[in-house]
Amino acid sequence: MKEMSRIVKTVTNFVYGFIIIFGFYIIAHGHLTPGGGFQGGAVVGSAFALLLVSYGSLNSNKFLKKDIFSLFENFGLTLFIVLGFSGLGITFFYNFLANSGSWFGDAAVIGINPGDMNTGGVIPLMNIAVGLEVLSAFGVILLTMARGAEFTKKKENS
Amino acid sequence: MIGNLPYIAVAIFIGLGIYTLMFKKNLIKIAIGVCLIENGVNLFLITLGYKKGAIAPIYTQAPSGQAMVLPTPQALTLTSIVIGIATTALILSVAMMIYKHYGTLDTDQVRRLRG
Amino acid sequence: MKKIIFGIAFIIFFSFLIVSAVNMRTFGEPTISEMDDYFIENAQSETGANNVVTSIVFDYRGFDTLGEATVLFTAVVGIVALFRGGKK
Amino acid sequence: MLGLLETGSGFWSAIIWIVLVLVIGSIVIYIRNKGEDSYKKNTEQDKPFISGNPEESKESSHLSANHIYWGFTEALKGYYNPLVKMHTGNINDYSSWIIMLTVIILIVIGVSG
Amino acid sequence: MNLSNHIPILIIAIPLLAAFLVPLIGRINKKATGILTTLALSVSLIFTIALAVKILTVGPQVYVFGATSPSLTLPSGLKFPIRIMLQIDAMSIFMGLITAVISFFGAIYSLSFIKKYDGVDKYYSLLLLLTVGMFGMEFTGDIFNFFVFLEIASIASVALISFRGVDYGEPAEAGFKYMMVSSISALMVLFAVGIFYGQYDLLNFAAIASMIKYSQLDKIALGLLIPVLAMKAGAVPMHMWTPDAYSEAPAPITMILVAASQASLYALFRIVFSLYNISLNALTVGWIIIIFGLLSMFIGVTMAIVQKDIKRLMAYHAVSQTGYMLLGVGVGLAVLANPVALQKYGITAMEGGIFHIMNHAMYKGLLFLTAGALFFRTGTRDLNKMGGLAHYMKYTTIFFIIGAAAIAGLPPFNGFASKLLIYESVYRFNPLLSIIAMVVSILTLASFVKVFHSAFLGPKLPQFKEVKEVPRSMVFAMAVLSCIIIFFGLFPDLIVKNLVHPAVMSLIEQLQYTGTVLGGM
Repeated sequence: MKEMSRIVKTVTNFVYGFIIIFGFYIIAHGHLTPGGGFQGGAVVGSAFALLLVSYGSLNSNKFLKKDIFSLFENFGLTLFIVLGFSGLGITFFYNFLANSGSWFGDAAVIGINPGDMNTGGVIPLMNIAVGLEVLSAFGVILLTMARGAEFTKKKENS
Repeated sequence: MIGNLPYIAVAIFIGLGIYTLMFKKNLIKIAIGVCLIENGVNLFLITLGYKKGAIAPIYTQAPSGQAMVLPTPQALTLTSIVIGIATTALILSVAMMIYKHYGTLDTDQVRRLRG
Repeated sequence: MKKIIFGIAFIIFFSFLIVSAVNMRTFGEPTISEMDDYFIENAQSETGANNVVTSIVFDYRGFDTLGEATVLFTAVVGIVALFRGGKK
Repeated sequence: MLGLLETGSGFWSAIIWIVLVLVIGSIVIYIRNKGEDSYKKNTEQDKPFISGNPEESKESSHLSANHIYWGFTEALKGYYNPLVKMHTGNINDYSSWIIMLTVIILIVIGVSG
Repeated sequence: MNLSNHIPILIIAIPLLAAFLVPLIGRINKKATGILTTLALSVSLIFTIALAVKILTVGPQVYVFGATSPSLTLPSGLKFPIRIMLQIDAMSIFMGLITAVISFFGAIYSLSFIKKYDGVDKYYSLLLLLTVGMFGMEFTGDIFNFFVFLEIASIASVALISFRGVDYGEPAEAGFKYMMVSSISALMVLFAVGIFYGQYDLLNFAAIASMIKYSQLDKIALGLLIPVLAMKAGAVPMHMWTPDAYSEAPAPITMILVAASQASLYALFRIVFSLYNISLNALTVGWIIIIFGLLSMFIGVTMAIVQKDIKRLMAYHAVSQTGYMLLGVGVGLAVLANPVALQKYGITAMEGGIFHIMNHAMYKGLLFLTAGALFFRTGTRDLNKMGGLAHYMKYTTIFFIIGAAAIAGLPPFNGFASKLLIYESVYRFNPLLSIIAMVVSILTLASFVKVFHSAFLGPKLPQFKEVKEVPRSMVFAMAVLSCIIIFFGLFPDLIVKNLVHPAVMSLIEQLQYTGTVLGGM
């Protein structure tokens, strides 16, 4: 992919930080508002897509590193499954933090309430793990396919 | 009949997807057909969960006294959407690989394996 | 010839789809919703999350979500494996 | 007994089968060893006889897979030609067949009730 | 923490954790990935055997995710389960054993086989994920969870089939075709899930089974589920993906793919027997499955005879052998509503069909491994170019003979035992079916004679001077599979009595299946 015009790049520079922050907001508030790990991860991933499209696949390789993404992906997944495993004293995927008083362990007010970040047990942690996994998975997929597209284009021209 | 219009939209979605799979000759179009079926099925799931006049099943600052839509289909749809993304990404990558080696995306030519 | 047969098959398949769409229960009026009512009533007290959908995704059906994350991981590994350097 | 499989109308035991094979095989070998008197090793009798033609070299005498069962496939041409033609390798056909079968099964299930 | 309660999930979770860790380990040391994979699969194999012993002595097991106790299916007096659960009875664990054994030996075989490719860590990660998908499909008691694992298994297999797609076009083509086929089937399964959910508001197999009414919509769901699952199992006339995918995948993966398609077959049987059972018209559906079986047997074997590619030929045989399983179980289904006939020959037919699943996984796995060994040393799969390889690869030749004899149903190998059960019981149902099955068996032998002659027999060919026996880990995997085949052949009654009969009974008795979850009703 070639890089796009200066207008696009400037707007991208301006916007992508907000998109990423919005994505992380969705991830972090998954247990209170609509959204969650997947949705937020997809939003962050779209910021990467924007960067990739506006700067072109060759230039964006300088600041989007596939290795780091895949490291984060593995880390997120491992965190997720470890959270599942840590409920194993009772059952796999047991929500051992909910209503326990420790991290995210406050009991929710039953019924309609304004929302409290410190509830949900393992759910916010899992949201973060999954969010991390999804955003880096999107990053890896985008970068790999963009590089693959360069390959096929070279083939086409030769 | 008219009340079931969303289900008929689902049927049309799936039907169009199947039509694409059966009669379109381009691998990318076939991938689009799979996406169509998938969207139809997702729409079907989400349609099943709808309740007239109900709100989203979230308690944070919800308007009081209203019924909530069924939450399970939303969870299922979320799962199946992500699975769909994964499938589509893989299909497109394999199609790119085929293009790299065959130089074409026509199903009539992408058939070295036959007989 | 083959195309005609397949075309007829497609039309019949499509009509089956329409039949099942018409036979489905009325839109917007779920007849049985025991399981979902349970979720709506008890999700908050059992998991402590305000968002019922999230509590289903990560608690009641957490294993599905693990599977789904695995699918995404599988696809990523598959794509990276597909576009690897190769022997040349 | 170990190894005795009831099949509903009889039984099967691999061990009995092996014992029988050994017994019958030893009888056959015994009869074979009595042998033909006129046979002598390392004479003309050992050499292959191909209608008087000279023997081909070993490398070229290997029968490759293409030629095996040539007669079988030739005789069943009427069956094989359409069958092989059916396996087009075209993706559209793959999905068409599944829709076709779904339709047939739906009709059969629907009609039979 | 009592470990023995958690065995069902550990079987799935340990390979899954290993799959996530393999790419991380692969950054440090490529060689360690193979060892980690083998280790994880061996742990999973040991746990599967332990679970099998427990199930066959104690009874079916359930494992509820996230509940306060692993066996708490119905919390606080509900009439329906709300959480995902694993539900493992004799049939599931029978399939689980196959999966565990096959994937373990596949991994061992890969240790040498995959060395010449790059991207080894990804290969092992995908192999583990494929295994996880199969285990999940076999153990799960939740219909949506089944869909998720179906997708894991199919995406992992697509990635593995097109693993050589960087360098050659054909694997990518095969991968695309398989992806298409499995997407359609997965989406149809999801559609059926939606139909069930819309009617009963349930997602648990057992709970749906206790409610099912065989209404118009249930019929449509059944009509969608049967062909797509039969397609994933490779039944004619939806078998065309089988030779493509099997022939282009690396050999150990082909072996695991055989087990994966059998997991779909298991799902088909599970849906027909446990979900619907006698609420459906058993005779009609039984005959549908029998006709699938007949077509698969006959067309599969006749197409195999004319093949020139060794792995394509074996893939067509896989189609043909699937026909035997469908035939045996189909006869059992057709007489399901008739208790006299069921006792007289139905159960025996099903025993034959189910026993054949295990036998087929073993000998077809062995045959694909020998084909892979030939490819590993000669670099070709074309039978026309092979010849005289018995001079160079003695062990492989012996293993091939064992596998070929087993698949052709020659006594005293295991294929004969299961085929005999099928012949004798199906003969009482309908003699014609039995005769066709025998003819197919003869044709199978004929085509393996062809392979044996053109690949192994004949004079030493000059182009294969460099060929020698395959490395030790490959020989080990093939040798153990051959030993299993011989053992099954010599003592079929042990397997049938202890593993296959409970599996058949757990399929037939629907009340037992639903009772495990919903309590004695």
